[in-house]
Amino acid sequence: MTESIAGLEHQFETLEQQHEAGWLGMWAFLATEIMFFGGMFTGYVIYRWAYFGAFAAGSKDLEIWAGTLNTLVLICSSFTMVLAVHAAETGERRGQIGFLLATMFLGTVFLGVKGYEWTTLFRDHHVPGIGFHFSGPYQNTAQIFFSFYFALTGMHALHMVVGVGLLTFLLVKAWRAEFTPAHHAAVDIIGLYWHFVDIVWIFLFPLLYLVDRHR
Amino acid sequence: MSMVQTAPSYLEDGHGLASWLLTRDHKRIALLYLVSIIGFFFLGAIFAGLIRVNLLSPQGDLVRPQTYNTFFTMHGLIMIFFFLIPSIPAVLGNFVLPLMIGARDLAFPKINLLSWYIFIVGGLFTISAGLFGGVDTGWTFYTPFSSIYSNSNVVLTVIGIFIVGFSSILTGLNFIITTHTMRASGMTWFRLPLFIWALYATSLIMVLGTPVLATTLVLVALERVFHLGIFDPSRGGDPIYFQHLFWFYSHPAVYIMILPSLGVMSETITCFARRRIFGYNAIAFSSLGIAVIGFLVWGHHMFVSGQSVYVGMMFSLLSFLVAIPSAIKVFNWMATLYGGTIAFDTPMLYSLGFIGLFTVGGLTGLYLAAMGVDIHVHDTYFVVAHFHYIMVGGAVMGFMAGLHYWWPKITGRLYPEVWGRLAAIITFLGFNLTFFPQFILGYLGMPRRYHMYPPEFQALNVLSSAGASILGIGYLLPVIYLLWSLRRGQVAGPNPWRATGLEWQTPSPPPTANFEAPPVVREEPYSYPTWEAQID
Amino acid sequence: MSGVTVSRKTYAGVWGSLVVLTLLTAGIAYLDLGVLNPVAAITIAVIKMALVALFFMHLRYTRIRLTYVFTAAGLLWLALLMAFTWTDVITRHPIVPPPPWPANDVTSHMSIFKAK
Amino acid sequence: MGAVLPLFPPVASTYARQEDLLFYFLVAVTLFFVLLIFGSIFFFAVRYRRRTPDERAQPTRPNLPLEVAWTVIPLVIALVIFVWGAKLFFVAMRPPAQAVEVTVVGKQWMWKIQHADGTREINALHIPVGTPIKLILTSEDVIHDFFVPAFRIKRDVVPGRYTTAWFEATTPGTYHLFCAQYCGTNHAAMIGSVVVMEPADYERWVRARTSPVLPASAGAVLFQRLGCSSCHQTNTNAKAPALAGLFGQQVTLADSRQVTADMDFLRDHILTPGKTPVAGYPQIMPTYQGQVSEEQILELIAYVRSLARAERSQGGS
Repeated sequence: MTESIAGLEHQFETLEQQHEAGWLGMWAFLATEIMFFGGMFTGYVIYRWAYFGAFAAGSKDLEIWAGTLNTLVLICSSFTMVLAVHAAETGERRGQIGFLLATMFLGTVFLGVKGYEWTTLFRDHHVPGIGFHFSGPYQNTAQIFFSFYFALTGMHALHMVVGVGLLTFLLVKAWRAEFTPAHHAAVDIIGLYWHFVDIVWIFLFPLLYLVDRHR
Repeated sequence: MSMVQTAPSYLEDGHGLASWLLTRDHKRIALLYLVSIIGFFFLGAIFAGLIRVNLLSPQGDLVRPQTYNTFFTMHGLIMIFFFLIPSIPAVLGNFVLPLMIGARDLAFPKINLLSWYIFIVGGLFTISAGLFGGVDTGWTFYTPFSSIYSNSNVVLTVIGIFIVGFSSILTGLNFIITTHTMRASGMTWFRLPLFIWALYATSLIMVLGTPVLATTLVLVALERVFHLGIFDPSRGGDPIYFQHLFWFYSHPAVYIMILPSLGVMSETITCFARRRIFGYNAIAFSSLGIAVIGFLVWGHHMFVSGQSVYVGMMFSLLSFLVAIPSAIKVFNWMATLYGGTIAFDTPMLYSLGFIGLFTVGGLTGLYLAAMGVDIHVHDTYFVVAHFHYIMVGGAVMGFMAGLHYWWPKITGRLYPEVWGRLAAIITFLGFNLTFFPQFILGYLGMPRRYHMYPPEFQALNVLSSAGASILGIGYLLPVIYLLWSLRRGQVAGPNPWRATGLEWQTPSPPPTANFEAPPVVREEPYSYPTWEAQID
Repeated sequence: MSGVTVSRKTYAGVWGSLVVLTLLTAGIAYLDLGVLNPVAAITIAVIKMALVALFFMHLRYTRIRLTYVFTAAGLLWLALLMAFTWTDVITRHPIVPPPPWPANDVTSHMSIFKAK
Repeated sequence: MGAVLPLFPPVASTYARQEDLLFYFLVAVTLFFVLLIFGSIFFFAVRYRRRTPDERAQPTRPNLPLEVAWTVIPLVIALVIFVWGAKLFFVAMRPPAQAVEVTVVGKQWMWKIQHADGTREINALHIPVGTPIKLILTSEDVIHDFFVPAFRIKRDVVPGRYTTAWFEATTPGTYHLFCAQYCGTNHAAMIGSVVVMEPADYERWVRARTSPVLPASAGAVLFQRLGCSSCHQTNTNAKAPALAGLFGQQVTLADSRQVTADMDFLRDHILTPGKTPVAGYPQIMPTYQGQVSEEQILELIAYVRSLARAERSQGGS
């Protein structure tokens, strides 16, 4: 009897129950993600308090245009993502494919800009480690800032890469026209993940790029 | 009894390796976990044995210091991350949670299987770190020792623990969502067995605490490889920040280990006293209370670490508060025993032993929460004795109680009762002989993680090692008779203990779909018959 | 899982606000507001988070109340981790101020216990 | 020492006596509850054992007063222990003003101890009975922990900062000194002894020492040799703050915070000058990380402290 409903897995009674479980599962997972980044945010807060001058100096050394551009790129990608979800809700296959592709493209642009920034920092010897060099009064404390910069942006970029992978999975399914207005939980749920990664960046931007800019 | 089984039991539903390794049935995954954690348990126990042999003499004659350090590190890592944390949740919880709430499976069966594979991969990493030179940081990975000074295989180990953390997160997530969305009709929250409440509270900790451990370990590995300097004082870092992050997970992790055992107690005590639980609400909410307040006490590991004394005071106060829900549980079980009809089957003997040892372990926790006394006993064998009373006397006894309790359900067979009782008694006695002397050693001032010690501590150490060998017998016996029972044991029938609860209303072993028809719940949990009902 | 299909116009409005807020936060960073600089930056970030969560993530439209509980739990636990660690760091100073000067040589050293 | 089966550690400091009192109280509480629980288990096990397979139990009735009682009574006991323990902790954390300072530097795997008069010891600490001793602890490498069971004191020795502990020995004798924080391969060998002596014996021990150099004098020499004196001058147009009278004062930082110029402050400014720049001076000081040992930092700090002392005794008299 239960097998007759398309797309219903054996452990659930109804599709609604199945969707609810998937939705809640993703939100619970996002709660764990908050804590995953939270450990590093905590460190950021206490070190920024202790080494404010170094954080300001390090922050001014980052390219603000790159940070702002990336923020805008991610916001646009969230917008295209939500439009892809919308297309799934209304069952427009071409819309799904188009917006998923746009989201993936914007995600890749983000990673490209990030890669450019990292290369610049590497060239300037601002990568923590033996070769670290920073001129000016904060030569021996600025490394802490860059440690957090690389740990946080690195972890975030890793999440972006995973996100692009998940979008590819969605794209294949959209291509095969597997999403119907009644059954498109995967788009919904992966969309949540993508927006979460966006939110993390929304916080990283002011924390990393905008420390004491006015001075 | 002629059993007309319409569906084959989960054990017979498919044979061959692939039917096990690719299964999505929570019951089979539970058995995969059972076999793996038993393996890890005896691996950890071998290290424990080597530690105890080494400590027979004050000079620590058995092995060199460095080897001893890798022994206690591996003992701690394996026992905590690969045995205690998955023990009750991933084995017993996995098996009985869907049965208890009347569901066909967990909400995410594929993720459930995935978490077992993650567990195994994490285990392989950690074991390979042990093989390729070992790791000598202690399970606590304190920086800057782990991040700079240790010459052992820290990164590989850290990766292993990082990976296994995700197994724990996914299991917790699965349990939470399953409990929320998959309860049978009529199974309201206050009709849930208390074991489910305990598992829910445990999952809460797994989901919200484990990611912080993951972050911490990533930072340690990065620090070691790239010299980030976040925990390194010579680069401006703060080692205490590591301790905060580490204990934010690792203190609640203690509750991951003990809460499920407390849940098992509520099942076994009611079943073998055959009496409805006293104070259902108090026990249910004390589980949640422990999980929540348990997150706010981590600083009591850091009273002498150089953390602020004011924060220390706050942590001390909260630590005393978290003792209260544990006390409430014990009193409620005593009140349940009062006026019951108590039978002394093996699970009950383990449970009564549990209550005793947990009481001692809990009360000695007060010494450690009291800041003035903690100064003296911190990082001594007093602490070692205390947490073994909680984790071995508590969590492992609880696991044994649960395993024996649900064994007939899992396998459909009964084990030989006499041997079971004997093992329970041997375990209890051996345990006390092993760990009670360590309280005295600790107050005398013997620090932990010493491979040699002043000669006046020898007598107590010898006593402890003697106890460990008895304890070893107590753990080996069940392996023998439980394996024996698989083929030769008496057929159990659906409900050998005449217990309440949905898991006993389906055949043993249950069919793959758990129930022949979706169950409907119409009464409170633990509705055992009483005098009154007889008069009516 | 919303059960409600939100109009594209709403999404576009949210997107526009997010862009404006991004430019705003970058601009404000160049004004000297003293302690208000980080406050403004975090406030704007929180508003942006709320917009994304409420509209793009459908938090505003969902029927499943539990979603709020899960989100709140994640944020609350993060707050606890930060608050307790932070409290330690800012109150770590010794409970007695350093003495004017130590008993720094043998004579003062000996005089103490001779006085006993 | 030497007993075959000791059950209780020696009590050899004022703090040990106070701490043992709370310990005895805790033992009493433990015994009470252990007897209560074990006693009830045995009693119930006998009284309510199942006599026939079909025997039925008494109905479970709610009993709110009972539940409140076993919540409130343990809570009160717990709070009493909390307050008592916290008060003790503050005793242990608050050294008396007249305490004699001893500096301790831990390294893998030895204790390097220096007395206030400059005498150095390794893995041993000789002290007179009845004198409060304040330990200033730091580490060269990993976290260690200075633990003397007979005194019931223990304090982590953290690299990069100073922690303190204090005690007043009450009984002459030789006591164990352990490292209690795991610190690597020979952690168990990082032990030593604390020798508590009668005043007369101690005086004899002091006299037998070759006249050591005072830490402050050694610091003054270093101050010249490292070139500190070229910037930290007393005249008004110096490039760096004058250090006389600095120690223990409130200092305003560049970000307008106020901090006390204590040992950690001085240490940070020698090793990581850019961490908390001081208001009114350009941040030009180079780091001395790697150029000075932990002991030398302590000597430099002793020198700066002695300047404060000279300043104050001038102003005071």
